[in-house]
Amino acid sequence: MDLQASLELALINLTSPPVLAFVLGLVAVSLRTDLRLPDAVYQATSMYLLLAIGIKGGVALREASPSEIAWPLVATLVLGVVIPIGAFALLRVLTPLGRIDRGAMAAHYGSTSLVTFTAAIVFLEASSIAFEGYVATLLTVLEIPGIVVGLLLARGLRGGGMGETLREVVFGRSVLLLVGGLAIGFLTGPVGYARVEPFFGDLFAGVLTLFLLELGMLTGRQLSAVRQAGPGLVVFAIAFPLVAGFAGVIGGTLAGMEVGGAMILGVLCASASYIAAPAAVRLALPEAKPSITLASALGMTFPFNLIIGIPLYLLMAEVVASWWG
Amino acid sequence: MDLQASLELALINLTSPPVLAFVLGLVAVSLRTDLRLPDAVYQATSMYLLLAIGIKGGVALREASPSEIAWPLVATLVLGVVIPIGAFALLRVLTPLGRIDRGAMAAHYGSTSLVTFTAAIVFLEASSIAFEGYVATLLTVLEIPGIVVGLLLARGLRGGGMGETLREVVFGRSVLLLVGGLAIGFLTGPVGYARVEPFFGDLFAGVLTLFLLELGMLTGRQLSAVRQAGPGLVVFAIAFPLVAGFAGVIGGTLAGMEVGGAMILGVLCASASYIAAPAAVRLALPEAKPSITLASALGMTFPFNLIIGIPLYLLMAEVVASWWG
Amino acid sequence: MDLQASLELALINLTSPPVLAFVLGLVAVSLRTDLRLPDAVYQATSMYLLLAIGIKGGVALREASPSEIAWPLVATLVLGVVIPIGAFALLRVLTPLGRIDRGAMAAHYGSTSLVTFTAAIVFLEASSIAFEGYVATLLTVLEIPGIVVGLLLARGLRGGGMGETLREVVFGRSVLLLVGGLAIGFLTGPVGYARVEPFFGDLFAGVLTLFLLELGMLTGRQLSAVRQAGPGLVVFAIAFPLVAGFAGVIGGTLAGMEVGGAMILGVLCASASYIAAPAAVRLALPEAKPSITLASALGMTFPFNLIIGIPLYLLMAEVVASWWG
Amino acid sequence: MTDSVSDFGSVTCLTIVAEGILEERLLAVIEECGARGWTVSMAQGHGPSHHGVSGIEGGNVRVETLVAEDVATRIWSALEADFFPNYAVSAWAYDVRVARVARYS
Amino acid sequence: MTDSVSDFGSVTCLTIVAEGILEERLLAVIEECGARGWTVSMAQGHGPSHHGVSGIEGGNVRVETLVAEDVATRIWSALEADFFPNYAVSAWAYDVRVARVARYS
Amino acid sequence: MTDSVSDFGSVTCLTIVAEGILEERLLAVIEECGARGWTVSMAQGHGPSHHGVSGIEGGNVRVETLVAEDVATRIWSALEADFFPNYAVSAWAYDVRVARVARYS
Ligand SMILES: Nc1ncnc2c1ncn2[C@@H]1O[C@H](COP(=O)(O)O)[C@@H](O)[C@H]1O
Ligand SMILES: Nc1ncnc2c1ncn2[C@@H]1O[C@H](COP(=O)(O)O)[C@@H](O)[C@H]1O
Ligand SMILES: Nc1ncnc2c1ncn2[C@@H]1O[C@H](COP(=O)(O)O)[C@@H](O)[C@H]1O
Ligand code: NA
Ligand code: NA
Ligand code: NA
Repeated sequence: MDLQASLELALINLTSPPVLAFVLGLVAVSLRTDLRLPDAVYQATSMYLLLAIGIKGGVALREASPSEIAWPLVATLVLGVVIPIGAFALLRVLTPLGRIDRGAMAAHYGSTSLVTFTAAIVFLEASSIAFEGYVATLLTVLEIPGIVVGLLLARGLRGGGMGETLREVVFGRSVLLLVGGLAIGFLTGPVGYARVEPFFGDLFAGVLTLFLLELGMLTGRQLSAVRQAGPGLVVFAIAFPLVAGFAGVIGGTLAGMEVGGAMILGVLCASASYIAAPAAVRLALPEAKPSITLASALGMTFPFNLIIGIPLYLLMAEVVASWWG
Repeated sequence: MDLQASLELALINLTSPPVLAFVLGLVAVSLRTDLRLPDAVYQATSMYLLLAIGIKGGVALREASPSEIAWPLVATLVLGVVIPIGAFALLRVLTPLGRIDRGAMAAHYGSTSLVTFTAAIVFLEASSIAFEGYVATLLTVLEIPGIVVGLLLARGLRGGGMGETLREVVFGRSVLLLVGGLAIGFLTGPVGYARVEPFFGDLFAGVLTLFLLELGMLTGRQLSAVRQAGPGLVVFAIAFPLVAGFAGVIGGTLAGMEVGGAMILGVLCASASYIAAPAAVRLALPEAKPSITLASALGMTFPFNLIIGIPLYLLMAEVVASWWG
Repeated sequence: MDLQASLELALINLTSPPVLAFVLGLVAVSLRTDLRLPDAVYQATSMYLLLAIGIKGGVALREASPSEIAWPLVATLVLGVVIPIGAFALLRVLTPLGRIDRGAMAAHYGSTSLVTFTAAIVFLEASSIAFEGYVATLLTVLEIPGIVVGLLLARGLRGGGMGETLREVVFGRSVLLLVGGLAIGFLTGPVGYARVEPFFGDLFAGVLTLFLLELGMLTGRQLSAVRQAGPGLVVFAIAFPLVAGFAGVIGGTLAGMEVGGAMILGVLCASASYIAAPAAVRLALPEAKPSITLASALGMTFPFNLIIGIPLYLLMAEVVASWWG
Repeated sequence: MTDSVSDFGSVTCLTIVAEGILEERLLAVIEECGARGWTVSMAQGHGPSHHGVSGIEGGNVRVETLVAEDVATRIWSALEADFFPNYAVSAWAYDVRVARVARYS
Repeated sequence: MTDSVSDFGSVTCLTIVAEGILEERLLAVIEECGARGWTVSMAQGHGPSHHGVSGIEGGNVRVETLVAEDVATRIWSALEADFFPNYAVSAWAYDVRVARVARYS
Repeated sequence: MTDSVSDFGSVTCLTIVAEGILEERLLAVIEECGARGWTVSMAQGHGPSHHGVSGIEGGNVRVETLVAEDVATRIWSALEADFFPNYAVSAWAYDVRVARVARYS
């Protein structure tokens, strides 16, 4: 893909309604406009997004042959363990953060961002680039190990109450909706899905737009914390996604995925969770400072991935594919 | 229809997204997962379902000729009076429940379940089996008499405040939305409806899926009450739907409805209300124990109908039709 | 257009689902039915409507050439200043209202009603009458000047805190969502819009129906205030929309708009705001009595426009066009 | 406008939490007993008379009403007569200070 | 960490219910007067100055703020000067016990 | 049914506002400490330990529980041990009058 094509794709991404809504949310905060999606609707919206992505993943999973999906699953699991360890180590070099805060960060970056993932999907579809339908399965698979590894890095294996915490994470609402959605999609298949597609499928990009408006406002309110972040954290929040994204792209390509699929695995690795991980980390590592993880994950990495990262990981995937091909 | 076809249809039903979401709700409760549709969204969702079903029924009613719909209406009204009386009598035989509680149960089983009805519709559409569009009208018609008869059985005619209570039921939100929707649909007709169909029509199955997730959780929390229910109540909760469903199928067939339509009337008769009736019974018969009616209607009859009953009533309708034909 | 065609269009309007839902809301209140869209959902719904209309307007704006839209914009701005002044003056003649209350009324009638606008759009689309897509842009443009002029008429230029108040209006949620939506639609264009159209486009009429059910109830609860309104206010609430609507139709026709577009500009001028203006007036003119403005704008002018006005302004536009043509 | 001292005073704040279905009835009773205002919000809850029905009704309703003592007593009596025996209802009262005390009594 | 006795204390809980449109302004006033925290929820309501506008605004806002007595007095004055005369606002105050009293004053 | 005098009494109303994620844990703690009921609603808030995470969690949770004094003391201790040090939590207590006092203690 030449430069011009890349720039065009980047522009498609930048001018997609979800990304623009995110920017509108930032603008609203900076204008001090009193705009807020009511909590009840916000909660229902995030339930919708999790369930919808799960169902879609389940339908796709059913259509994938076991042999086709085996290697991508292995690659995803390996990345799910390696990435948080890498984050934990890199943070030691770049920042003065203590063990607990680094473990919290590792949990966020080891897990994945549903919204970045879907923005990437929307981007690929808008650009008519093919990808494997089962990527939503990979999202679900990558959701949990990163969090668990991050918590273990922070607490060590001996930590009391670790079992109960893991229960809270694994049986928490995010995972339940994702995994439950996967099961629903898998069992109902394309025929059953067709009946609910107008709701869970066609509305997805629009609901995401509304959700990103709210996330933009949340991010806008977080900007002061971003400004206070030391230079090390800023470097991490930008550099680590590039490294992890590259690892994901390589992993996906090695596992035999298409360019679009490898790019998505890159996005999953590069993105940091701000739905499942913050909740889990709050419960399990209350001493960790949320202002640090949020400033980094939501305040810097998320917009970076949304605006610059997504087309970049596609470029990476194309370059890497050309090495192999 | 041979056994294999029946099993296939049963499987289609069992693996439809709404039924699977109900099961996911049960699972969530058993895993003690903290998942709940916010009240505001839950209320709006039930408003949506009632209004949508009413509008669809109204549009269909307009297209039905008076002669075509007259007998089905008569059959429905007769069933609406006979079924609660039957329930009241049968409960006397099977259970030690007092007059008030039996009246409360009669009100629930005399009325109908919107959700079971729509699951049946989704099922018929998925199986490409034809049915009369005006069945949503029958749903509305059957909603009220059962409740009134049940309350009268419990209280007798002399009961003070009966008038005010009836007013609360007849002018309550459920009936208003159903009847109001009917009127809107009837007046706007297919042309007007086409403009709101993407909202009230296409999204229906998806919204129902979300609603059933919540109902599954409510049912899951009710399971301890189910376990405490005496054997008589369990027998009633399973046997009565079969009897009432059969009566409905016969009534529909005699009234000249198609197989699909007769099956739906069977479903309406077999199902017990848990939107309109619990509210009306709470207001009018506060001494009745909600744990009994809910355990029976939501905890046993609803899942039974959803999972086993729906394909069964279709089988009944086919058998009965073959007798007449 | 002959009388029969007009009556047919009036009937199409009267039997459109949104108008019927409004009537159902009135009926619900008169039956004392306890029906209410939960606040959280109501707020989210109005956010949705504002954002959706903005986005649609932005997409259309992008497709309009500057030369095409210049005159309509000028006409709209002129009308946005003239109409509130006219309202202020006419109220002095017709009613005993003081300066503050007349300024409040001027702000309401100078601004526009999103819901009346969209009912008019739904009506034109149902009647297959063409109109310029950028009318949603005109809605946004007309939203603000009327409010500002009304506030200035009430307070005069010297009023302390006027700056802060204007800030609250211009950066308030309504304007932010409309203008933000415009920007999103403009930047994303038809391609980006296509992905969110199922949500922001296809659902619009249905969501509007739900919203109008709630507005019908709000209006119903306002009816006692309407009954108390003096005859002068009643005359104003009916006559002024006719005058302003006619002015809008003339302005639109002079600016070179199609019949449908001129009619929409008429509707924008004839309608009174009850989303942005009440909020702005409450904040800036707290001494003004909301019961008066609401009784007039929501209790009389809104239903008048919805039921009679919309087809009437179309007739006007056709007549005026025939003068010019 | 700020001779506030004169109209400061104490009234009873009565909070009633009940299954949502009762909202209309509760507000009617409160008004009949002489309350001149109320504030209503949505809530979830659990209590001794727990049964699952409030979930199906879309939760509980939480009503606060500031009233004079005699009005509070009348509302209590109404609650005891018509609501406590058969419904899931909790209520509690405490004294609060208000400005413009005449509005609440 | 649990030498709680030392920092237990009493502060004023001020509850303000107002038409929703005022949320931003109320919170700004509260903060200016010295409150260090607040809790906001959605509500519906009815009162002597009832007019239908709060329905259109999406309901009322219910603000609770725990403050020291002097802060409460300042907020009262601000309410009396800027809010009571023209808006639908009710407010009431009562004393509550808190731990870590320093956080609220 | 209305020998109300006999069972009127005073209990403690403990209000706890915390980041939403804690709802399940708080209710478990409250129940363990002996509370027999609670009322939960959604809220937004701001306080000394403000950090943006409650927005992402969908807001705060506001729990009210009426309890006997000893239960209140136990809940306070649990809050101080497990919640105050690390979470955004505010709590306050005051005395309220209830009928059927036995239900709350
Ligand atoms: N001890 C309590 N503290 C706070 N709220 C309560 C308490 N007991 C009951 N409630 C509330 O009152 C509602 C009615 O419950 P009940 O007291 O069981 O009749 C419950 O759903 C709770 O919301
Ligand atoms: N007596 C009262 N008890 C409880 N809340 C009240 C009372 N009076 C007014 N309110 C609340 O305060 C809001 C403002 O009303 P007002 O007192 O009319 O200015 C109302 O909408 C109610 O939510
Ligand atoms: N002074 C206060 N008054 C009322 N609510 C408060 C106050 N301080 C904190 N809160 C509430 O308690 C939550 C937890 O905050 P914090 O006190 O910062 O731990 C906040 O989000 C508010 O909802
Ligand atoms: Na990641
Ligand atoms: Na039935
Ligand atoms: Na106007």
